[in-house]
Amino acid sequence: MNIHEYQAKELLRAHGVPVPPGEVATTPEEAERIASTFGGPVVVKAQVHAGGRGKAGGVKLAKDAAEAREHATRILGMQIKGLVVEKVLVTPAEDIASEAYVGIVVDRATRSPVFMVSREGGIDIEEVAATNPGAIHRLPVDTRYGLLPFQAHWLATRLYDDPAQQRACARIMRQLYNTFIDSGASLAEINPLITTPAGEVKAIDAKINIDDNELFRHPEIEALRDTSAEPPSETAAREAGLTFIQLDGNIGAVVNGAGLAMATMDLIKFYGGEPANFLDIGGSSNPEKVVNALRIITSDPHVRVICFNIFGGITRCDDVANGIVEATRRIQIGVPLVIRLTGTNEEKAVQILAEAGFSATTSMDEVVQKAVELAGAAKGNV
Amino acid sequence: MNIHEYQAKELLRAHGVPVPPGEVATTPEEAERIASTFGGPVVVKAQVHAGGRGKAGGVKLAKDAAEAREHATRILGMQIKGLVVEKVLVTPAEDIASEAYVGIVVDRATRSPVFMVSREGGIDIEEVAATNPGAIHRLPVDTRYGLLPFQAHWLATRLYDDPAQQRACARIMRQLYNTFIDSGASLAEINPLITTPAGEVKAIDAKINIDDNELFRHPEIEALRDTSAEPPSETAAREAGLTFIQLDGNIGAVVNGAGLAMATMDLIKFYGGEPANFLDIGGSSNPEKVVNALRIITSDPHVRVICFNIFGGITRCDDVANGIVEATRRIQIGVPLVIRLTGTNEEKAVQILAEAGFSATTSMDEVVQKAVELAGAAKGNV
Amino acid sequence: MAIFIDESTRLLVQGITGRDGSFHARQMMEYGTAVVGGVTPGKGGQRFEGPSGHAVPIFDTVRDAVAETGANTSIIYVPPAFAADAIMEAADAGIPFIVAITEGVPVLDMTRVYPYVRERGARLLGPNCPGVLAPGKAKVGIMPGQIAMPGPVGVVSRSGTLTYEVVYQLTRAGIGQSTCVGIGGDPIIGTNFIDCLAAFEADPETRAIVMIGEIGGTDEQNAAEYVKRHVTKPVIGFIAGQTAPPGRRMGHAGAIISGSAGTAAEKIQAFQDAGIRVMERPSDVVGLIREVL
Amino acid sequence: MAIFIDESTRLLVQGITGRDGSFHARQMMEYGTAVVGGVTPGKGGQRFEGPSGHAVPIFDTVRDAVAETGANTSIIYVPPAFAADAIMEAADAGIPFIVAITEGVPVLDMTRVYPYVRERGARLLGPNCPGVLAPGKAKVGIMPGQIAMPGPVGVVSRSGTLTYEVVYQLTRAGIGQSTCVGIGGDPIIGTNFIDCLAAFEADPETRAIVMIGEIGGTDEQNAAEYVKRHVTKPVIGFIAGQTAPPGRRMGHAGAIISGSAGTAAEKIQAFQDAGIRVMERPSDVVGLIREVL
Repeated sequence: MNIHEYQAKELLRAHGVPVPPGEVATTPEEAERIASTFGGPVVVKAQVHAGGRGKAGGVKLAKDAAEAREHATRILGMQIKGLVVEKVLVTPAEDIASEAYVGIVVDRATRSPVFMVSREGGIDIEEVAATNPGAIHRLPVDTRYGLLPFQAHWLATRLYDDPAQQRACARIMRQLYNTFIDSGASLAEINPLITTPAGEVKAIDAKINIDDNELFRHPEIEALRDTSAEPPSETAAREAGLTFIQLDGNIGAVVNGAGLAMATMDLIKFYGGEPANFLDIGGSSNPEKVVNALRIITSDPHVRVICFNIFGGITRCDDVANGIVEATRRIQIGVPLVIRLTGTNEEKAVQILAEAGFSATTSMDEVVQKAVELAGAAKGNV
Repeated sequence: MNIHEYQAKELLRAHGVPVPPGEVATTPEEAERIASTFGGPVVVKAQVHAGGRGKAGGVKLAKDAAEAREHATRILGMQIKGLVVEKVLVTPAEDIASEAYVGIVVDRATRSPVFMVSREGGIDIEEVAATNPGAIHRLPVDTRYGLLPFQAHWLATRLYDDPAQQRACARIMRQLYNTFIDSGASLAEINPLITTPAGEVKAIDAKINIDDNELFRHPEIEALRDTSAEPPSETAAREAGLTFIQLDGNIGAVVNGAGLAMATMDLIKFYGGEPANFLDIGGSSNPEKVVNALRIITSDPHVRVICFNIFGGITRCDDVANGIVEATRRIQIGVPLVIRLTGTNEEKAVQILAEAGFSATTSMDEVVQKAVELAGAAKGNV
Repeated sequence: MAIFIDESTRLLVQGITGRDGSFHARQMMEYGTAVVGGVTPGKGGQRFEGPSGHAVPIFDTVRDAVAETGANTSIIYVPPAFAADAIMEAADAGIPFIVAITEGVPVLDMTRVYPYVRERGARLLGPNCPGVLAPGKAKVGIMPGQIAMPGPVGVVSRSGTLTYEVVYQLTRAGIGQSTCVGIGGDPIIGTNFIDCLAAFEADPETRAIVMIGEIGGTDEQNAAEYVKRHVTKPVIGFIAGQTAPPGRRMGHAGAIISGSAGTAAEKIQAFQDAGIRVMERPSDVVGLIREVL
Repeated sequence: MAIFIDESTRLLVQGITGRDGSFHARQMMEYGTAVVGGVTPGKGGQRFEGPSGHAVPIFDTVRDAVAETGANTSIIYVPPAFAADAIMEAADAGIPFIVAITEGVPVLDMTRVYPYVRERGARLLGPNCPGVLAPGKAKVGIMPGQIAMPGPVGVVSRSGTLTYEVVYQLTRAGIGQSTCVGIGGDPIIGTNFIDCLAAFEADPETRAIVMIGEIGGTDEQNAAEYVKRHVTKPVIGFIAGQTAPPGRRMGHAGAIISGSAGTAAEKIQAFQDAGIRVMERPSDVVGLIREVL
């Protein structure tokens, strides 16, 4: 789960990280009022779940409250990577002496959270990794011990030469680590971590992603979810227990299992089609999930055909068949369905479908080829 | 450091362990007042740092407040293993269906805290170990992981058959473990852990010892120290940075290093004498420590001779010599001193002592033999 | 022979009285796996009724279960909040091979579980995996047994149903499998491709290996490097997610392209560099395996 | 040869700018130990002035120090609150032999430090120990160098000054030592009697072993058992605390008789049962060693 910059900063602040103040505005008037309470120049920052906000014009320096209002007017409602900006963060502008990067991410290879720090902050860490990999220092943390004082100190000495800044930084490393662990994060980033001309060390921008599997432990973090910041189809899918990702094509796909769902997308492409989505109905499916899946896919006007690819294991094919029949009763599908079913209770499923006037195949190649064909034909019709 | 039962219970209570209420009285009147607030029968329990309070008559059941007063009158001021009872705990009497033992102690062999649990509670665990060792279940805890839920559950299933009692017990195991860790304990015991006829699980008596090396982290626990519960000589020694233990003999010993101090006691015994104390002036000694050591030893009227055994390493012999000279100026020693000094700055030390009229040897056997001789002669003189 | 499990497997089912646990315990018993007991705290002393009147004892703790049954393998079906504890309990009780089916285990839990299991010398498969199937010998997991048949091909995969697809293609073509292993798609897993490749290389029954990867991370690249250096048997590979957009998690927590890292293209390249023949479609497996066998 | 240290020891001093650290760093340099650097956070880049104009660099972190100096041993003089961290820092930086002099390290800290060090394949001596002295070769610790001389006797002890006493007796009688090791008297220590006995057994220069124990715990009993099974060289033993009262901690946190366990009598019995000759007085060491050499 993604959370906004202002929410990430709130979590960091609660763990003691020095973060400048800031408030969220949803209207230009509010932005102006907030800016005027801070006095001097402020930064107006779009709050969306997308990188590259700066390049997209979503982050602007305002010399006073009036200018903050102007920037907010422009930024609110703007689209960044397809997401509409609904909120801006207004925060005092800081004098910056140096910018560093600090991040923690779960690393598959070491099976642990890994710190990455670099004196080259304020830019995308991937850019640093590409242009100057030696500038990035990595430190895996064994969560059984936590971030040990000597490790926090070592990280700090990679970033700063001044002992006082090293101490301040080591403290921030521990606070960042605690934030990461306490909120069940999969990624936590401060970029940039600045020093001011007076020598203070502060977090100016922050990003935290939460491991969805941790959310049951953290209702207060689940409550930070901003459904206005994600496509409504993905919200609906999540609430229905489905994994759904919107794509640009015209062939809807309903698959059980993430690997098979990806392979189905790839096969659609292989046969010259374009997938409209990734959709995994998951393991122990029930008919209702299939109904919801179809409801979500049919709400996409680009979809010309829907392709089912079900390999019954835990998922029972007859459940899926019942879901298809039920869905056609309850919703207007409006596009052709092509169905592949094999595995557990395949025969029952074929019978249920046949009774409802659907045919099914047991071959994945066959069903995908047919879907591509139908999508092409439908396109031709438009 | 030892703390009292009522203090141990307070720590357990703060960690959620179900402990019946209780209050401390220093006078019979107070005991009566407390008993009357509880209503029914109460137990009056001597609060001293000594085992075997029950056998010594320090724990009594009172059917009402008047009887509680009578018991308190008898127990307050009583001596248990040489310690005067200054306080009693007054606590409601509980109906007991079963008594179990639960303890955690740091184990040298596994280098970890080890739980010991037994269905045979209410008696000394060493007695169980001697008579029915199979009744004790041991579980080492890796502190990097803490007490894991399955371990707490396993311990609980060793003590109880009823699932509800198992769950209650598993919770208490975790709470006891947390108490142990959070207070920097070296031992934490609940004995007995009872069940009531209604099926509740409760801690009725508790003992916690704190690792002295942890006290710097726990000023709130250091504050629990009851100096009235230890011999004044030991309090004075601790405050002077010395390790001192009062013994029954008449030969005072001042030694640097615990092993050498024990070996000196043993050698006194070997040559037919009786040590009056164990006293380790520690590593980096300064003259003031020696003065304090002599002050403490000479306050014991049984001491007939004082034997110095110093092997200079970090400890500098001249520091010790200066301390001896300084002490003889400031306090009335009143008994002969015999001195062995060797190692770092030995020559300087011999010179300092010679100038003050003392002689010294470099042989441990020699100095101890001389001390035993002088003690015998002194005894003869009495 | 097979890898990880075989006829000598004595299986314990942790969470045997739950919905998934009880269903799959029966499925495994029907397949012929020697399920010797189950564990459900608070239900110790009861019995679990398997198919055809066969019942096994239920224990309160894994330690008790191991002491009574001599179990040497455990499979875990407990809910995500308790899965880490269940895995550690199995390892602590001396179980050398542990399969965690549970989906949704917090990744940070796994950062503690993995070293715990390793310190005790045990092997963990999963979590969030379909388990392992040694056709004709034993099934420890949720793979549909009927789609597999004994034979010379070792199959290892990060995916569940995609594995079934490939196994199904092989079986329909009359090509059997020595063992089918689903390692799971979570970011932190107990057994990875390399562990399985090493086991297949050492298994005399296995004559060719099918490795099914997906986008995200560098496990496939590392596995390719391992194949180049240490695997003498022919390896066929597949990567799912060639058309996946970057930055989006494709179902599996681990299946995500971060920036330019973890793409299908770089994995396919690594496979080809290591001499691994790459399938374009799952159904290509049959032709490629026929070429190498 | 010697055990744990010798002429190839390249020593780092953690806490080199502190009172004890600086004093003993100079003492060790004077003894001839190759002190190659020091570590004091915040003082990286400065230099530490040793005796006779010899200066060594100070580093902020052990990792930096190892990278620059090739140190293979570290000694720790930092205060108790920071000692656990310093030990772990040394182990994490790849130092294979770490000596912790610090007294007063919380025991619960050590329950985490010990597995951390072991996982990294390092050996810890101490904490709360006098270190190790290989007469004529190197000194890593606080033992007074002048009381020892090179020779065939390995000395291992839980005590500090009592060790000096025994070594002093030997040296005065003209009997030299291969290595003198103080393992420390804390309840949890990194290196115990058995580790040292094994090292002495393997060390060709050592021809006899003196083992000095004390009351508390069962380390001496376990060591006696080990001697019986694995040590072919003659062993002489001593136990301090024969007259100690039960239940009182005799200075060392580990030196305490709990109930009837850990008494001098049971340890002496264990020694005798293992064929270890037992000294009645420290000065007996000379006569007993002469008998066996």
